Amino acid sequence: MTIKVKAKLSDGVVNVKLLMKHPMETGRRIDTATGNKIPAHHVNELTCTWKGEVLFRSNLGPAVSKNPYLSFKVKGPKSGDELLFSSVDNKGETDQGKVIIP
Amino acid sequence: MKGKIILLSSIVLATVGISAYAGPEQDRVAFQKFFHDKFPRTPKADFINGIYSIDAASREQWLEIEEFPPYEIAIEEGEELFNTSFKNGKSYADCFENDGKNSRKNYPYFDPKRAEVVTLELAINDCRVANGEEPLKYAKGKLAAISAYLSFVSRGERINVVIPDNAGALQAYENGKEFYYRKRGQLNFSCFDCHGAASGQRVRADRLSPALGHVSHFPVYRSKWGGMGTLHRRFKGCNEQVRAKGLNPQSQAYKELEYFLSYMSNGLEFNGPGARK
Amino acid sequence: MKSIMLSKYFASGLVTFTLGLCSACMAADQADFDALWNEANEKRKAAAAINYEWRDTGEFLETAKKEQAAGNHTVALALIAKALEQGSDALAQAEREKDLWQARVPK
Amino acid sequence: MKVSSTTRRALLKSLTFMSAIVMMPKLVLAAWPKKAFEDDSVEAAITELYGTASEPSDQVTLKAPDIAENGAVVPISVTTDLPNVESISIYVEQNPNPLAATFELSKSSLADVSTRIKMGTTSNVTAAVKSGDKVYTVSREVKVTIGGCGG
Repeated sequence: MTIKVKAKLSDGVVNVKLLMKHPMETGRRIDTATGNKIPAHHVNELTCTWKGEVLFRSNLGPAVSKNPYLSFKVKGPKSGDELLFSSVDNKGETDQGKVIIP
Repeated sequence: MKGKIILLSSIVLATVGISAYAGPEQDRVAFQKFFHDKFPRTPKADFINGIYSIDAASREQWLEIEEFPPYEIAIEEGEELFNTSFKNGKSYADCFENDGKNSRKNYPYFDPKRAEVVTLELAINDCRVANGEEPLKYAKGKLAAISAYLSFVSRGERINVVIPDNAGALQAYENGKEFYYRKRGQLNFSCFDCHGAASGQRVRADRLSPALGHVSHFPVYRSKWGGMGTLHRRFKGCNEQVRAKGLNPQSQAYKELEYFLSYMSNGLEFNGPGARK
Repeated sequence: MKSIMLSKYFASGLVTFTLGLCSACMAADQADFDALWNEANEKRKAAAAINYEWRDTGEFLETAKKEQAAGNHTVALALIAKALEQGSDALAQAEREKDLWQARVPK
Repeated sequence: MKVSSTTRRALLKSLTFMSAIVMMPKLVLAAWPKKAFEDDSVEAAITELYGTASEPSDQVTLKAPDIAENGAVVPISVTTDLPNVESISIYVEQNPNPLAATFELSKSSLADVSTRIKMGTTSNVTAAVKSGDKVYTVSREVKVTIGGCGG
């Protein structure tokens, strides 16, 4: 689980911030040691669910920075609720994360 | 007659010069005053934020990054490594008291027995070697992660380098100082030329950061590196930017440079790890 | 002194080039190259010993070796000339800074 | 074609993931919009993504630096008070493929998102917001410069 998440509840709005550990290779970079192109390797999707319901979803391309950062705001979840996160990259590798709203 | 006067005055000057130099503490006061005078609008405690203490536009972007800084990944890795036992059953906690908390402020220090400056990174590897583990590489990776964790759990402690009454320690300080002010490399710059006299000015698109507070926020996640690096990695990069050959991290010269530069920032807070462009 | 030596080697490189293969010349070339290369490398090491080596000097010397091995004597010698110059300049810089650095310390 | 065991494992993993999300609501089922991410103009990518052309609006706020500290990490925020926002997307005109990311909002979401993107060179950055059947955009220039020594 390498999706790191922070959530803050104020005035009924949950402010969610997350950081994924990922190289986000564009497929255009050249490996200086070998002279070969480094294959594209980037997160495609990030999904946030709450009680089985999708709250937020993001499609990412290679132009998102290394170790992608996303933040968004939702209404509904309460203090003590758990938000689940999952991601899948272009190689089909998945990752997860979660946060309990303080 | 004229020659005599010149001779005499130079003797007077030399004597004044010697008696006026009261040592590192006088250097520190003058060094800090230099930056306080140069950047009067920067609160004195804010120099720990490097370039962001004097450049509002880049500070704003840095604050955005600080919302969830990429070095948090390294802190977590470092914490795991710190709490992983060595093969002999011992761990870093046996080397760093109080589970490493607040240990950052103990470094760098001069060890009279070893007759050398001991940095945090050196102490981490010493701990490994004493427990039968291979030392880690000094510039980045795992060592930078452990250093990031130890810095993080020591945030808010003050830089407080104490130079003991020891000829070796004073020599180490003087060596570091001399390294700092000497021009080197094909471009013929000293550290201070850029980060003292010219700090705040632009080099192409970049503004030069002030030297005061430089050591407070390392190791750093540098966007240019796409990863973490130690203070000595940055020293090396800086040297190479003036086209001098960079030295090895934890070489004697860099340890002494860290000793001097840390002393210059005495009194400021440790706020590492940091995020830089 | 140095430039006289160098121009001699440039000249001999040119002769080799014009006359084509001549094993005696090649051997002489190599000996000359080695002597000059070592001299430049000693300068580099002297500068390094006092933390005054410049960034690219070592690379010039490495590349010079490769160019020499590939038969590009003129290019190789030009690189050694650059390395020699950098080594001398670095040592002169260190010497000059012995006195100058103190003036930069904030008082 | 020989499939290595790691590839197979990754495939298996993604299949497990897919079967897991099949049970999730419709929002998730939308596939990664490959074509939009490969389009080489902002307008083409917007049309591909939303099926309609866009119009500029001053009701969309795009926060981005005037001069990026480092083109590899440019902080971007988009907010809007427009109603019924379903999707927000970010484009870098001068990147080989302008679309950087999309944010698919649910009924619980507020139209307020941030991320960090890569920019190869000075460019207009555009934010597009799908509000009801319409797509509104706002653009601003972000300068990317060649660094001196850096941080």
